[in-house]
Amino acid sequence: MMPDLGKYADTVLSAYLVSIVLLVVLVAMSLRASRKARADLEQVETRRRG
Amino acid sequence: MTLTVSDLTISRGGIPVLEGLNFSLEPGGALVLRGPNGVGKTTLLRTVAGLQPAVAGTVECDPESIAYAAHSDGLKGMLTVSENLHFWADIFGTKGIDAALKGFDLEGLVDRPASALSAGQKRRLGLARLLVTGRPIWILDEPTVSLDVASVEMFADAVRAHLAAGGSALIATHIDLGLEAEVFDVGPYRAKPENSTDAFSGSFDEGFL
Amino acid sequence: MIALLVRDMKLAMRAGGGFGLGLAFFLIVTVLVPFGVGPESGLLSKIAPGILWLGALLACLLSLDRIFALDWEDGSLDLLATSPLPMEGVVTIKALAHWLTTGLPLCLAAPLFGLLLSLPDTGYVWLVLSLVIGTPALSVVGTFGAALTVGLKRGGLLLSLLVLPLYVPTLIFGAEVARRGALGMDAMTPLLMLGGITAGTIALLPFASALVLRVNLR
Amino acid sequence: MGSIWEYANPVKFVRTSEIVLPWVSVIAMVTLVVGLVWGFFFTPDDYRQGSTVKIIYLHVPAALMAINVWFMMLVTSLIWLIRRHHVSALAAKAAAPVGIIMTVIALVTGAIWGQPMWGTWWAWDPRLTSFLILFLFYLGYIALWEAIDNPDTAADLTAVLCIVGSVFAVLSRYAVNFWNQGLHQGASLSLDKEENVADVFSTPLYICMVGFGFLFIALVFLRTRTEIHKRRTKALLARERLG
Repeated sequence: MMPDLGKYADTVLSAYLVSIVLLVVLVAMSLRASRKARADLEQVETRRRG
Repeated sequence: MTLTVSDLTISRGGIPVLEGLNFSLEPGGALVLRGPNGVGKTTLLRTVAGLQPAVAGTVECDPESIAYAAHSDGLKGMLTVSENLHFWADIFGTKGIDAALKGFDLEGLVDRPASALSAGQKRRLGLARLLVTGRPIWILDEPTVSLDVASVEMFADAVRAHLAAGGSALIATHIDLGLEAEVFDVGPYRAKPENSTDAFSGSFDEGFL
Repeated sequence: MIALLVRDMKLAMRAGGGFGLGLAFFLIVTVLVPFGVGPESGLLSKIAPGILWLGALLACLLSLDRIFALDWEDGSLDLLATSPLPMEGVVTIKALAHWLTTGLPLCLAAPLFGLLLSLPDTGYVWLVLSLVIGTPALSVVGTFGAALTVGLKRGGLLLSLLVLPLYVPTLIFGAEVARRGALGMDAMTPLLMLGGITAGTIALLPFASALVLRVNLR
Repeated sequence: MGSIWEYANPVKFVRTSEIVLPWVSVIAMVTLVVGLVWGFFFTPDDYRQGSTVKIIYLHVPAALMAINVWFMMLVTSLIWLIRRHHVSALAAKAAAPVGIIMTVIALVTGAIWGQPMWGTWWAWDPRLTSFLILFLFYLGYIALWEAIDNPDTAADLTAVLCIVGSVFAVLSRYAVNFWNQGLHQGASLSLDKEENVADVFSTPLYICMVGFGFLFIALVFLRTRTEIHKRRTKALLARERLG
């Protein structure tokens, strides 16, 4: 199934690896920040309403 | 040259501090602002002077008629007293600094660099700058800080002369200057946090509450 | 406006630091290069235009945060904002004062430093010409950066980060004029581009700087 | 539904993003996977570049996004300065990190791809260099947001920086072109962005571009909502101190 990448195999694979890792890190960081911000807000809101 | 403030709301760091302010300053009149420290007197003066946009309400006056004096006097230590005054005279396009020198008893210090002045003398030089601006409306923030009693009296005389000449003054201070001036206490105008509407104009924070 | 310029020049003169700082830095950079690159004059003369331009640019960058910092601390900026002078005027005068105290001395000293780097003879005229036309842009753009970071605590580092990318076009065309001049090639096109950029920044950037300064004065 | 400015107010934007975000994320995920898999597995090698041509499916979309994100930030900065809508300023702040990551991907894949062709990891090719400059602009923009604590001032200053930066970015783009031709005829891999690549390559390429586009939209919705939540928390805390 793996296409024959010939002598450039490591070049192509490293490019894909780096890019995908960067994208995954970006998405993960964004999600983490979103969850944290939502949690902080909930905490402040409940304190304000409570 | 009247200054009228109608229904003014001002904010500091994005949070409203004072709201619903209404007062006006007729030529020849003086208004003393009272209120606890940190209530927003400085912010109010800066907004009236045009250094800061108001959150709501209006300040009607000709911006060219305002002379603002804050805590820091804006003096250059390297320049002598006369050079400092001449500089501001040129900037404001007025002639002669003798009246200012006489008004604040600075004749003796003309050639002394500002850095060699005492705090009181520096303060007097900062206030003398007001005379040099030739602007009718004075907006002063705690002008009598670091002034001894005699200098405070000298300052009060200068203000009286300014008022007699048809000028007006808006002064934030705790010391009784002995001026015939109305007192305007800003305490009750503190921005009440409860009535936060979900309005989305106005300052940054307001948009998020 | 002239009063502001006269005052700033007087301050620079009296403070003494004004003129010397930029020049001393430029000299140090020029002297250090051969230590780093080797004394071999063939190589030096090839890179001399670029190094001299880079030294001038960094010398300009060095003295940027002092443009507004002093007036910010002693409250003069507030008073200037409420004075009849338009902020655009104040900003332009500040840029001019910076250029006169830093940019111009660099242009005058550059040929001298060119000797240190064995700059080819034909290069001197073009070097000075490119610097005279290019450094005003460095001062105007630098003033914009200084206005952006005037209130910030450790604004110096941020100032360099913000301003250096904005210096790229001026550096490229300026160094190109000097390089072609040194090789005796025709350097008119890059010179025109350099002049265009400088004219554009002088005409447009003060409005952005004034807006930013007013925001910072809030 | 109200005009577009209706969405500029924060609470309504948050509500809208709750609805839109799942959809956009799914679309982004699907198109990205399809595009990359198609490009990686089902396209032949290029007769000249061999299999390295497969890097195109990351390099070109990322480079395209790097520029479009800055353009989006320019538009939102203008909206903030003119219409004073808070969401617009926050959207610009939210987009910047996405933009800088796209620029890094474009740079890295560009360098890796160029390596076999030029024999060096980095060549001062005009395009790669202008992306490096764009990277510096992003860095400065993000640093300025972090350096200022009053959000209102920060929004204004970063908006002006974005506008001025855009003009100088364009200037640098042409200066770099001039500078590189001037110095040496680098064997730059003149793969133009809008080249008419053979169809067998272009279909997956367009899918990848769409995928990157939706990924950006999803991330901006998510990150803008995060910024709005942070702003609301900060405002409430400030009010507690004041009250």
